[in-house]
Amino acid sequence: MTHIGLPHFLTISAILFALGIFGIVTKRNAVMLLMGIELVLNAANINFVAFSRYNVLGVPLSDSRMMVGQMASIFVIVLAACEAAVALAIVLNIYKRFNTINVDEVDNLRD
Amino acid sequence: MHQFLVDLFGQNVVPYIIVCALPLVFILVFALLAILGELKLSAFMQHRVGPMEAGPYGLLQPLADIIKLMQKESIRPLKASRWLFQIAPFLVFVGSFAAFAVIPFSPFYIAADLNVGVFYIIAVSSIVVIGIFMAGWASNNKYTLFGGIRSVAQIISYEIPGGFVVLAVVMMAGTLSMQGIIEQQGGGFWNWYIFGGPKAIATHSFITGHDIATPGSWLSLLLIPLMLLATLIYYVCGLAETNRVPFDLPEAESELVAGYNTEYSSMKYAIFYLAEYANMFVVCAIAVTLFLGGWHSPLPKFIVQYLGADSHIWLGLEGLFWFIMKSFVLVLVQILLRWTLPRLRVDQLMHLCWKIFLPVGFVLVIVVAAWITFVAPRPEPAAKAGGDVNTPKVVAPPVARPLAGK
Amino acid sequence: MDIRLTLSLVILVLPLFGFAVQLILGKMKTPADYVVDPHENPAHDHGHHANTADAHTADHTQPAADAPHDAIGTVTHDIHTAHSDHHYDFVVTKQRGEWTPADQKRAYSLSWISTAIMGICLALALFVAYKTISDPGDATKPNYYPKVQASTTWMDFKDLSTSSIKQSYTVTLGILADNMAAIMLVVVTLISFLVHLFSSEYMREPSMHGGRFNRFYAFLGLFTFSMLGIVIANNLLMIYIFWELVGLSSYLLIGFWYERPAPQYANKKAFIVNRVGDIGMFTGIMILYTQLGTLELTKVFDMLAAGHIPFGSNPWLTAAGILLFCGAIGKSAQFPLNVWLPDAMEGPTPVSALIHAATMVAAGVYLTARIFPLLTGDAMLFVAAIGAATAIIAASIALVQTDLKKVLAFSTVSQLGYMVLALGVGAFSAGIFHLVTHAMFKACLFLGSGSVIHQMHHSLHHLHDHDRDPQDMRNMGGLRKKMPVTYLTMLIATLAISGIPLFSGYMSKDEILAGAWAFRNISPTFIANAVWIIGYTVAGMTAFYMFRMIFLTFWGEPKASDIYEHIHENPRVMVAPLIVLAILSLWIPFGANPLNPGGGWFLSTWVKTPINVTPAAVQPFAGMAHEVPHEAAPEAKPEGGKAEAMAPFQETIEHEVHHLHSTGIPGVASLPALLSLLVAGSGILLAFLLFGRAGAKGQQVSWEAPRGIRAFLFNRWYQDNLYEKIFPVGLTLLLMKMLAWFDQNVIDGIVNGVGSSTVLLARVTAGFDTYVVDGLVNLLGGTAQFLGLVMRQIQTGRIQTYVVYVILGVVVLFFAFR
Amino acid sequence: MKLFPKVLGILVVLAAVGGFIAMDIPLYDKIFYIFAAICVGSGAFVVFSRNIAYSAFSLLFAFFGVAGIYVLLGADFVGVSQLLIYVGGILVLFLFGMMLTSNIDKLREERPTMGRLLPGVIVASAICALLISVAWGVPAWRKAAVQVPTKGTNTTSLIGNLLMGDYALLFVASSIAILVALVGAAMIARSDRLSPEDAAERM
Repeated sequence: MTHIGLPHFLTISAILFALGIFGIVTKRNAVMLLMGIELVLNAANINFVAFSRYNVLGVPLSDSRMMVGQMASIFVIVLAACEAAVALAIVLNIYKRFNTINVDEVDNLRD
Repeated sequence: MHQFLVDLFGQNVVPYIIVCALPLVFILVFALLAILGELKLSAFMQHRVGPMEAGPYGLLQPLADIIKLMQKESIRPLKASRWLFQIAPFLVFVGSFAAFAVIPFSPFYIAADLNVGVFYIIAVSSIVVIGIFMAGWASNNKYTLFGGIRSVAQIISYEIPGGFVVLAVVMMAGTLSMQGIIEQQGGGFWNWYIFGGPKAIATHSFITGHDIATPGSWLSLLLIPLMLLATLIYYVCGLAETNRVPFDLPEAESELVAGYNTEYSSMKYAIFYLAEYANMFVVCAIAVTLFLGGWHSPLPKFIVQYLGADSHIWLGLEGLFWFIMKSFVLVLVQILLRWTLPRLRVDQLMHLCWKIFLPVGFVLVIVVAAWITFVAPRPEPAAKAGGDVNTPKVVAPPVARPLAGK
Repeated sequence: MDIRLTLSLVILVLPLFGFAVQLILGKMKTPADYVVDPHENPAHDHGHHANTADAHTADHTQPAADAPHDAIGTVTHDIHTAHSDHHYDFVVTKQRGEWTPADQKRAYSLSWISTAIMGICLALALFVAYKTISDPGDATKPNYYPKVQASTTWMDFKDLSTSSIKQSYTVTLGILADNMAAIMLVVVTLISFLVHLFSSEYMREPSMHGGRFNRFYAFLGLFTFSMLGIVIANNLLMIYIFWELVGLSSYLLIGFWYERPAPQYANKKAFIVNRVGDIGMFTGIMILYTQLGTLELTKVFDMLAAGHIPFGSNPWLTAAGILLFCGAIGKSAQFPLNVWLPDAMEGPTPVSALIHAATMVAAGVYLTARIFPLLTGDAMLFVAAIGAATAIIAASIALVQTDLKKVLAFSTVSQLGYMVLALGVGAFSAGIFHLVTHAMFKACLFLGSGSVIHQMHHSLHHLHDHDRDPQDMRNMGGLRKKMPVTYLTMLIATLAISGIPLFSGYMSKDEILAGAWAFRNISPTFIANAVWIIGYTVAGMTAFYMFRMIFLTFWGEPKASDIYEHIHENPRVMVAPLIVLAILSLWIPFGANPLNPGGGWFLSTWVKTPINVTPAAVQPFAGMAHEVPHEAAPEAKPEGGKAEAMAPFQETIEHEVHHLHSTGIPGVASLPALLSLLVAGSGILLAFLLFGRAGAKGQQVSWEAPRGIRAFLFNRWYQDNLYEKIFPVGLTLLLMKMLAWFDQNVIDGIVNGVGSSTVLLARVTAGFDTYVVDGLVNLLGGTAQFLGLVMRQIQTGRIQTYVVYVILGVVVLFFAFR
Repeated sequence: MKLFPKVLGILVVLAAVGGFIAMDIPLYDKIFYIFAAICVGSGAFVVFSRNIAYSAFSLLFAFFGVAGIYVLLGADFVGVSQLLIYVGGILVLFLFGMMLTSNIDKLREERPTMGRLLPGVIVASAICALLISVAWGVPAWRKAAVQVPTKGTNTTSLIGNLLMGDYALLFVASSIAILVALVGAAMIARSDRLSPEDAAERM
């Protein structure tokens, strides 16, 4: 009999989410920001998969309803890949243009 | 000892340990053999005698090399990144070693018959990429850095056509499980996927006498050259992914000293070496699994069945024999190629991948999908290779698959 | 899936494919390689240019054509940029030896892929339209149901719904096929195809495309994709998504010549003004979604018909309708937001034809038609009023414009006002009909103007004249002898837009006017009367200014004979679209009898007014006791008890229109048509007297700075100035003045008071001065600084700070409402 | 002596590991805790390390731990996808991005100021506390039972069928998204092409 339940997974996810948010808020390097975002996305994915694993409604679900969480996480992963590609391309362009990827220094649009 | 372990972990972990330890031993032995083979074959091809001093005919030369390596001082460059430099070789080795979890050595020996086995191998091989990158970067040396970047670019590029070819086989097999794919190829070499798989040739009455062919199934014969090509592509992609000649640009000694492992010495260098050989074997084992029938013998029955022995042990041993023999032959070809072909240029490398292999891979997947949809015989998969061909129906005993059961 | 839907999807995706092909394979240049420079013009290797090159080499000390320019050269080019601003439609670029004739050839041949794709789309669209229109449809369903539609659930929030909200929330994606969508498919793909064809010649020279020939085609493909998405979407979310995509592609195309400041300004303006409308549209969507839980149009209508009114109150429903219509106000350049469309003419002329005349701006009308069943009586009155206001304002401005494209631009705004007016008065099919006919003749007019401008440009280019404006009608005149095909096609389109019988505009416009008349008859309110009068007034004004344009451009004596000499007819690939569109501007594609507007098959069979699903109390004409005619066959009744309550509206208006038509001789022009013919005829006559007659005054007038009413009209009723005064200048300045007053009187007063008392007290005791007063002042400063510091942290422009606020907001909201 | 603290540290670690192994909880729980520790530990390292390279490489372990957690949750396909795409794709992208935008000497970020650190700490701890309290505060979640698809543990075929069935439109849409993202990324990132003359000059 295992003691691990849904809240355990949610806790891990919460901690990862908080770490990601901390990274996003405190870092100045654009690549580091992206890493923080990936952590946040991973946390969300853990939640998706965890909720698809545990039955919180109390009624039996069909297979396809059960898989909704996993499907969502797969699409999140796919879109994360898109996001990373585009973001890195933008970062490279910024580097070419400004010779830095420090987000505080790339502020030409600020008044 | 056994009881102690059971007490300690609260569960019988001995099978796990065995399953984990066997590939490790295998890698060590294989590396010794492969190094020896490389030395001797290069000598043969260059009309030399090769190592002759250590042991009879120099058979102990690899052992001597290893001992020499172990004795050397482990040097870490002053400006190298301290932790990453240490971790990198192990990461590379872990990536190669993890793949052994799903390599089906015989009908009864596979560490974990995952239902995403093929996918899993492709995934864990990306850890190797990171490890190589880490090694190249952490050494803080321009040659290692270039080697690392080249290696990563090359491995990632060649993963794509390789993946397409694998996808074609997976589509035909309808499963991602390694054992599942092998089990479909039983009953003779014409059922191997290198010849188009169980549904291509076997459905033709002029070969097997069975008549489950659908109208127009002669189109299936077109699969044979296609899958031969696919095998070739996979094998070449495998060469590129292991950074072997003619794709050894990351280690090109004339340009980059020794690529990403320039700064490594002693045991860490040995571990890189080991990982490279393990990787070679993994690539060849996958090729054998996907295209060459895995542990099946080339003839309809296992030899031990012709001899009358039908026990699990004999079948398992013969499966092991066939699997390792096939893999060794492929490894041998890799070694021969190393001493035969010159190195490619970078642009040739990329041209080959993106402009030749990738379109061919696309076409392959589309043709196979069309074939599955329109041509392949509809009967359920159980009737695949012809009913009376006596493939051994193998069911692994539970102890060999400790992770499979909950 | 139904074949029509499948083909619709194919039609949708093909232009996107064209977009990708052009982007990936096309040869692109970076902006740095191209510098605006009309004077130091290296030989583009046009044949005729080479002759005069010798004469100019001495003046310009120009380096060899293919030598790369140095950095100093680039700087001087930037100075010339300002000089070339007034040079209206064209960018003359200088290349650094990269865009070779081989590149040109490659880009040119590559563009045919996109054109071919549009041809395929057109063929498929025709097939889809044939299949759809020939399908009788399901008579048991309410008539706002499309012939076929398919949806898939994207998100289902059923499990998240709490006890306070009963219904489920879903987000679906889906497409539909009905007659309106099918006709729009044909219109969009047809115009897009012709514009692709036209552009292949129009944009051919490097001086026109600035090295971005394929990017132009890519953007055209992107636009077509987005527009088709709006057409076939069956839910508000997808319409909204493609709505924004259309906005984006319009932005890209308006600013295609982004080297010059004017297009940069114009595309920003278009984008920002559209956002204002889109906020309204989004709010409308959200009102419906929060209350109904679905965005699929048929479901929304079903729920409304079943009595699920937003917040249970009719004013909210009216508000939702008006807010959704706000999107149309922005996109179709209706009255308060009509300022962007004329500026959008900064884009290349084919773009103006495709986007800003024929398709995108009609998307607002299309949206209004899609949401038509949920408009209450008040909302429709609002729509009609907006349409009428737009029509009269734009038409009056068009009377005095001197720029060829500006006349057409204001005419477009005015005609869009007509369409919106038609929807507002309930003449649904007339509005859609006018949308289609207008797309044809206005695209013809724009492409024709493009043809004229192209030749003008060539001529000016040949003369090395960079001061005169190729779009100004004051430089034209007498062109019909030089460009007969362009003249004839534009004349046909002009007759069509003026509403002359035998042309398409007559049929659609008169139907609108009849609708307005019927509206006025049924509910004789002030607004209805005004709408009716404005409708007829604008008809006359349209005829006047369009013929003024024809007379000034094509008739009379050439006003600049040096330009005139070098003008000749354009090549076939440019005039062929004109001919096609001119043929489509005749009456024959739309109805058999050219004199009977109501009898065309478009109106009688293809597009039906959808039933209104609003509650009976707020339906149009709810208060008007107009008897329902017995002969009107009540078809397509919706199920449920609402059927009786919903029937009257469209039958009332159709009956009244029928009644108006039947007063004349059967099958021939009726009373509204006769009146409109009279008005249009007098407009044409006036234009002829003022501008067309040999020796007419208008022909010789060289306009100086306009005064009086003409200045008022020429400056667009000072609407732009007003907005500029109100929003950026007025409000901000007012705020600044208030703050300055506060600063000078309050803060300065305090400081001065403190200062003087300090002086006083300093004489008494220095210690007090040192410790107390200085302390006070420092405290004040410190507090201000601290406050400033705190307030500045709130908006840093860094996304990370905003993340902090978002998270804190979530936490606070959670604990506040747990 | 520097040896003593090292030995002590090793002993402590060994004791902790031994104690953990000997703990009387099911193997599933132990594995969960191991993966959780990997996740959280390397996630924290990603965020707290000031060396970008260390962060990037420890992101590998974070992804790996998350993949392990997916597998523990019975989502083996998602787990392997995570490994393949995140480790093989996204992480490599990050590494290239890091590599191409900074050299090895500039990889250390300067110490974050209090003005950055404080909101980060507050926000992160607040959201962490909030999420954890929610996770443990819903009784239905604490009692939630494991559900397994009726087709056994083979999620691959289920996912395959759903992708081609219920989620077909999304599948196609995401593939279009990938296409657009790739084209866009290539468009954005590719450097200006050289003209033949310039190229010759540079040679």
